[in-house]
Amino acid sequence: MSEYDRQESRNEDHGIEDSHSGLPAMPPMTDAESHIHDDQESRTLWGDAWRRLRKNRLSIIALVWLTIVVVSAISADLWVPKTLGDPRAIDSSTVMANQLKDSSFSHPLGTDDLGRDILGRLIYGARASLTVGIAAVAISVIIGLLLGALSGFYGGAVDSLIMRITDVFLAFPYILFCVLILAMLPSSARGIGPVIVSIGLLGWPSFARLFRSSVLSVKQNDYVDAGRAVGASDSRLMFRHIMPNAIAPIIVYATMSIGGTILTEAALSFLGLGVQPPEISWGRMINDGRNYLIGNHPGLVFWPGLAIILTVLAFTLLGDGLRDALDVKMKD
Amino acid sequence: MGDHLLEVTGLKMYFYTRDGVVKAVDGVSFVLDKGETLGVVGESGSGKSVTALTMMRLTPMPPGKVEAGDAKFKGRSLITMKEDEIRKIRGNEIAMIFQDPMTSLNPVYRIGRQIAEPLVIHKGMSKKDALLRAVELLRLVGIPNPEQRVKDYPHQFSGGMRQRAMIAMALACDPDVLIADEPTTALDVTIQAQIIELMQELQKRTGSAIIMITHDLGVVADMADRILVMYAGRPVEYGTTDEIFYKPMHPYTWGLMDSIPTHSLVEKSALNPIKGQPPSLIDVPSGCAFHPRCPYAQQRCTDEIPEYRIVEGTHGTACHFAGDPGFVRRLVENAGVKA
Amino acid sequence: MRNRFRTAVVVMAACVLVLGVLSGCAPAKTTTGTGTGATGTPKAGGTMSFYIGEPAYIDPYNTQESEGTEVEQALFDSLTRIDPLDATKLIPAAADSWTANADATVFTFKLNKNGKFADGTPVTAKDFVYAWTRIVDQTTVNTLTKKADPSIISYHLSNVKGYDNLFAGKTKTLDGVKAVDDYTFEVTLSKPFADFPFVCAHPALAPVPQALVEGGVDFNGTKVAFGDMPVGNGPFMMSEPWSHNQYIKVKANSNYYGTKPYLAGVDFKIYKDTEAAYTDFVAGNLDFSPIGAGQIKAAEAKYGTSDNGYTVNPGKQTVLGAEDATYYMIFNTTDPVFKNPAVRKAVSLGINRQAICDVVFEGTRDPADNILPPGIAGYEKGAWADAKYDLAGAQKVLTDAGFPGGKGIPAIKLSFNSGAGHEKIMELVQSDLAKLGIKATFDSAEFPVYLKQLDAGKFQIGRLGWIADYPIAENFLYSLFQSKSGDNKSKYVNPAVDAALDAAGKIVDTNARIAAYQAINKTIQADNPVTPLMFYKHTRVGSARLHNFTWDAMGLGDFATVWVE
Amino acid sequence: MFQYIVRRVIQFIPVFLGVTLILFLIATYLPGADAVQLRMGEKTMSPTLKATIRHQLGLDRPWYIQYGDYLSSLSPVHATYYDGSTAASKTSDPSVRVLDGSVALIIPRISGSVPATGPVSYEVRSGVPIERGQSGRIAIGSLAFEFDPPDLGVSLYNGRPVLTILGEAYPFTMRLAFAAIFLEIIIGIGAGIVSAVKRYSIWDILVTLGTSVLVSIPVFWLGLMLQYVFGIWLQNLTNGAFYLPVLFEGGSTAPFPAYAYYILPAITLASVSTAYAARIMRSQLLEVNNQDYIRTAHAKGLSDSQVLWKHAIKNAMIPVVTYIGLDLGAMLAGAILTETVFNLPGVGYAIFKAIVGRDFSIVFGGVTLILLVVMIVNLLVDVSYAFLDPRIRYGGLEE
Repeated sequence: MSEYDRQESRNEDHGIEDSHSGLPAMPPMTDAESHIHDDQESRTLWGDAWRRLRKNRLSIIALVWLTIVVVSAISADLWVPKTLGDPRAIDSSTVMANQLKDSSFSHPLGTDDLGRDILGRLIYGARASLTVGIAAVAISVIIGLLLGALSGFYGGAVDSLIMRITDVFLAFPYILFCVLILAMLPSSARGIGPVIVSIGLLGWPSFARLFRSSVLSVKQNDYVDAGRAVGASDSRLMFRHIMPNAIAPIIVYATMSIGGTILTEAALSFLGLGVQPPEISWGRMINDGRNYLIGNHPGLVFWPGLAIILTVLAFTLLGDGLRDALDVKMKD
Repeated sequence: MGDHLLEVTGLKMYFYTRDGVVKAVDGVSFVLDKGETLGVVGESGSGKSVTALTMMRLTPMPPGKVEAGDAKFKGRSLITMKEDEIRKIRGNEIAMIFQDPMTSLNPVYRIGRQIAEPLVIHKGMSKKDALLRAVELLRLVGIPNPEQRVKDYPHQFSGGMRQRAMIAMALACDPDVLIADEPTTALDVTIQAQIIELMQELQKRTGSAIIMITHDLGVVADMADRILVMYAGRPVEYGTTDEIFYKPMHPYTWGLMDSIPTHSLVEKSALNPIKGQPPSLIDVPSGCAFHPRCPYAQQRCTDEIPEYRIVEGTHGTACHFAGDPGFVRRLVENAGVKA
Repeated sequence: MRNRFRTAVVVMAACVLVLGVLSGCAPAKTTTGTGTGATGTPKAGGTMSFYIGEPAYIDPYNTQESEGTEVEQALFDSLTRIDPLDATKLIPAAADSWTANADATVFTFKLNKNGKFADGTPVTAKDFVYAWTRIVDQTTVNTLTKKADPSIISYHLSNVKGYDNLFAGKTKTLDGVKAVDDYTFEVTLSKPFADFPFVCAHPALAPVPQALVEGGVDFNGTKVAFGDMPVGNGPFMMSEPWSHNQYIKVKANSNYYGTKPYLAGVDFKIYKDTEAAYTDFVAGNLDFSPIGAGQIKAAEAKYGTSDNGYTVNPGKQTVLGAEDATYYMIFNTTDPVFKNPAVRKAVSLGINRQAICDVVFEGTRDPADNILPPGIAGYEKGAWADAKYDLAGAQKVLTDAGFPGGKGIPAIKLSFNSGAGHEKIMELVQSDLAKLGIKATFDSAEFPVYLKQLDAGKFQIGRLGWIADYPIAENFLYSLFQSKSGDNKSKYVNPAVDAALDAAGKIVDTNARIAAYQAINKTIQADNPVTPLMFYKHTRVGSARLHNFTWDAMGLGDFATVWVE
Repeated sequence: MFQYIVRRVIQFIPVFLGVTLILFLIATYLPGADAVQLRMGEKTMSPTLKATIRHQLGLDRPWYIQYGDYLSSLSPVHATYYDGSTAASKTSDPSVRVLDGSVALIIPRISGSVPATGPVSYEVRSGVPIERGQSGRIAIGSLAFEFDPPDLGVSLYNGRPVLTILGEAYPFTMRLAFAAIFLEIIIGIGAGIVSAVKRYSIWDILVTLGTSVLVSIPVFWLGLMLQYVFGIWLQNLTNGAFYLPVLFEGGSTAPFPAYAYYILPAITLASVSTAYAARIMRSQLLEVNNQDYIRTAHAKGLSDSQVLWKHAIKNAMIPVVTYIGLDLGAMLAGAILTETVFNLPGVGYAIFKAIVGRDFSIVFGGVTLILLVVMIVNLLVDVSYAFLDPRIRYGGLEE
């Protein structure tokens, strides 16, 4: 994005031309004036983006939360079993004494029906959510980039075929598709892997469309023609010209998609098709806990739900922040 | 002075944004009488459109705020009157035509309905009568086969036809003042001439006063009785058309005239655009706002804001050197124009 | 025989006589209200509402699951009936009396001459012949779809002579059933089966009116398929066609030959799950409901507990009696690990059944100490010696077998059907196995797939629940352990057991027969082909409106004796 | 417009064939089993019986025959040939055969003519005669064309017709979907308008943040928590009736009118969509408010509310209507999670249970239904789009 474009949309954020006035467009700054904002940091796209992101309070809160979640999930083996107890272990001889405890010092969020610490289970459950979220989106991005590039680059029959396929994928209820794939799978294959693959396989159409339009818009630029004229190969065009322009919206959309994917994983686990016990997943915890609502133990459902909400919200807010910081224009 | 149709005195419109105060209009004054045409000229960002919108109270407030000054229409202040009062004036007594006819018409309503709308609102006409009147108005602005075309949607009209439709809409209620905000800028050159001609013709017929806002002095040369030149939200020169064209006093006015490609006054001289960019309205240069681009700028221009003063009759300007004969001569020589 | 208050001498005499002839057993304990804690004077009228899930069929020819059976048994009477409060006893129903020949291969039933279908036509032996033939005939048409839809419960009659021929389509008749005259129905079996009258108590083996099955049932001038509005000989009749997924309403059958029920009708309300039903119950919209998970103790405190575990009376409304069903783990005896009886024994000893009952079922299931549940004649406490928690013992068995601390036993798979609430049980079993040093991973699948895995022997440890078709030991031991039985998922082969099972079937004397089955049970338990985990128990609750409502061990409601206020 | 619709319908055909074909292949080749076994509960079904049932259901035929049969059964027109036997009206003596996979391309092999009225019996797969086509038969020589409702077969689990099962489930899904869409329209669009009109106000902040939170909530969790709050916390207030709240007409003493039981499920189902609708409405309205024609409208002397309702909303609504329309399509296709949480016996729940229980005929029927609903709704949305936006209606704007 050119300096000019960024100035334009930065003004957009300040919102005066949102109004319906015929207010004069902000004239671009002259070089002489821009020194006010210029400090010693590098003035790369990412440097700028980071500086802008830092100013976005909600994004920073989201980032902090995600850091806490990631760090505690990764380091869980080191401290959770010692402090909160092994979140998978059950001792049939003591389970009656330990089950369904309210929150206490040793169990901040209480224990579940099998006497395991809910907080500990939440921390371990984050692993499934984050793994599925990130890995499935990665698959979607890769497939989406490939097909979007094919579609945008070659156009014609390839394009209309790929776009027709994306239509099918977007038209059919997403969850049902996942359920179909997962439920038909042989039982031994159940688990986190198939969830990742099925969500990943179904999530690509949005990325394909996004990338296709990026390719198309960049293709129209003169410098691409110029590049062609001097004999640049398609792959060179792709990596030197198209990718750098398309990467920002992809990153933003991918960040936001992670949240959605976590929700899907939770739903599938809730339906019993996702991560299988004794592995832990937030959705599964909700499903296991729903029978205890009526016995007035809402914590078994409430806490995993809250964990999902906060994490998904964090990815959304981070995505919003990145969108603003990277100046990606997106419709809701 | 109280018997002018429209009288604007020291109008200031500031926008309070997160980045600072935008002084979009900073002390504009002019008068407009019945049947008269005022040309408001300036580059984009000079505050000419905002001046018009401020008078119509169409600027968003906040962030906009009228800091000072007044605009009196038939003796009543447009700035302080109540919202429903000014609503009765908008489109009825003062009508506006906008720059881009492609986007100024609502795409989801038929042309006829949009032209009829002010009649229904202001004149209390029934929808049916208003539509019949819309047909007449379309005929008046030279749309062929108006009975059919009222049923068209805007996208079925060409650009020129849409601007004609806009004019028809503006004229629907026989307004006393017609504000045309760059009505021809978005149109082809041939169409531009037709539209200007149409406006002149209609003015003769209806006797409306016109405020013609443009960045092109050429457009107002034949049409305007008086001209206001604006720069960075401030008036830099004001006078009759003859005064502006024949006795320009501000270097910016000169610059504008130099950038008219086919002006009759120019003898085979090279096109001479004003160097540099219009300033940011948040960060208006100190002293005379034009000084960074003014070839004649001196230290005084950086330090002191030049006051607007009347030089002769109604002809006034905001330049430290206005009235200085030597300065005027230098201007003339440099511009290669014989006065 | 629906009305236990009608303890007519004739009936009792017949009962005693028949049972005496048949098995020589002692006269039946009285089944009148005295054992049920009923109080107050019965009042006629009113309806009660009863939870069911959406049944698969309410047409007797194919009622298999509990939902449909519950409705069907209110509409139909079979030849005999199992005493709701003593599952070891039979009482007359459509048949007044019955006799067996010496080697228990021919049974003669004398039908009640007052028996009528709800439309007024008399019930004759021909209706039984038709009904039973319909069950076995593989071309039987489902009246709802008008398509061939064979009964899946024909196995009840698999001992009847001619079953195989009709089943295979070689004949059109079931040779072993005969209408000797209108009120004499004779059944010939292909092999001795002294317990056959218990089979005849199965609600599905009720008479059906051929004309209505084939021609449809008239309801307000329109023809309704028999499958949606069956007409039977029971105490109730359909008041309108089955409203699928919503409700089935029945009303008292004025043509009923037995004592008329007090109730004017029963609304079987169809729920998608038990939680919804219980909520509705709490809100006062349902009279008899399963208790929501995690609510059982609260329900007991709030509604009081039934004296006998089966009968609801005001203030004694929670029904927690034992069912004739056992939840058990299956060892694949052909598996390299589990073909070793010592490993099976160790696992059996290592499972903390009490913990499962307490944690998962709030103590409302009992740890199983026998594959036969307590309601079955022949049950002996602790007959399965290894079905008890003894961690030290289990570890010792492993050590003695050469697997100290589980060393040498590879990681094993714990198979079960997913989505049916077994996960938690399996997690507990898994943790118990871990204590033995055996690492177990889950291998769950949807039920149809899981069963296929069991049949194919592709499992190591699995689980199933066995619900008695009839409350007799044979139904457990033959089905689960006879080497050729389809339900013998552990692939247990013991020729001695096979031979003993055949021999026991011929013993007409009840006590001797029971003793024979007890001996067989002892033989089997020593091998631990399966290990019983729990006995199922009822977890239902009735409203305070209900008086003397019995929901028996087989899970059938006795709607004829209940009255509401 | 007509051409457009035809083109869309034709475009839909390969999609439909593709999805159903993949399903058939999955059902055939994936390891596992079908729901026939489930008829026996946890008991073993004898292999003979199972084979008989499978044969009668036609499950033992090659998959491509089954697939052809499935496609043909979707067709409302069935062609049959008549072999000339005079015993045509006897149910016990089939004289007319339904050809598997037949639609119209059948060459009569035996001459004779089909009675134009009255019952005719047919031989179907199992060799069991059944009656069909009591009305609407057109007989041309030995060929008979009949107009029957599509037949999606019977449930493998309990032998009930799939169409009946889905037909019973559909009203629940439909009521739920319309209730949810109603909420979505009222609350979503309303919040979007308020938020855009009162930009930067506390309302705007509430809506903006609220929608972000709302789209982050798992619907099933929301459903459960609503049940908890209304059913347990406020149990006395609601008489416990809002916990897992669906009661049907059969519920004799339901304390609330029937529609009340759709409130919580509808809120649950609508939550995410409402948030999106509000966001789209807001951003569209803000965008439209920037348009020149809005300024024109103000300059004409229209009041703010006239400008909003007459000029801004209609333009801003176009994308919102598209979104809500597509969303309605998705909701009408069944809401697995909401229906599961609230025990609403709708199609989503039915299909989910069928998938898990491997009742393939319900799965195929359900998927067919969903594909059709989604296609029809998409088509309607496209058509309505044209009515909202004259630029498209008059082809003035290239796509």
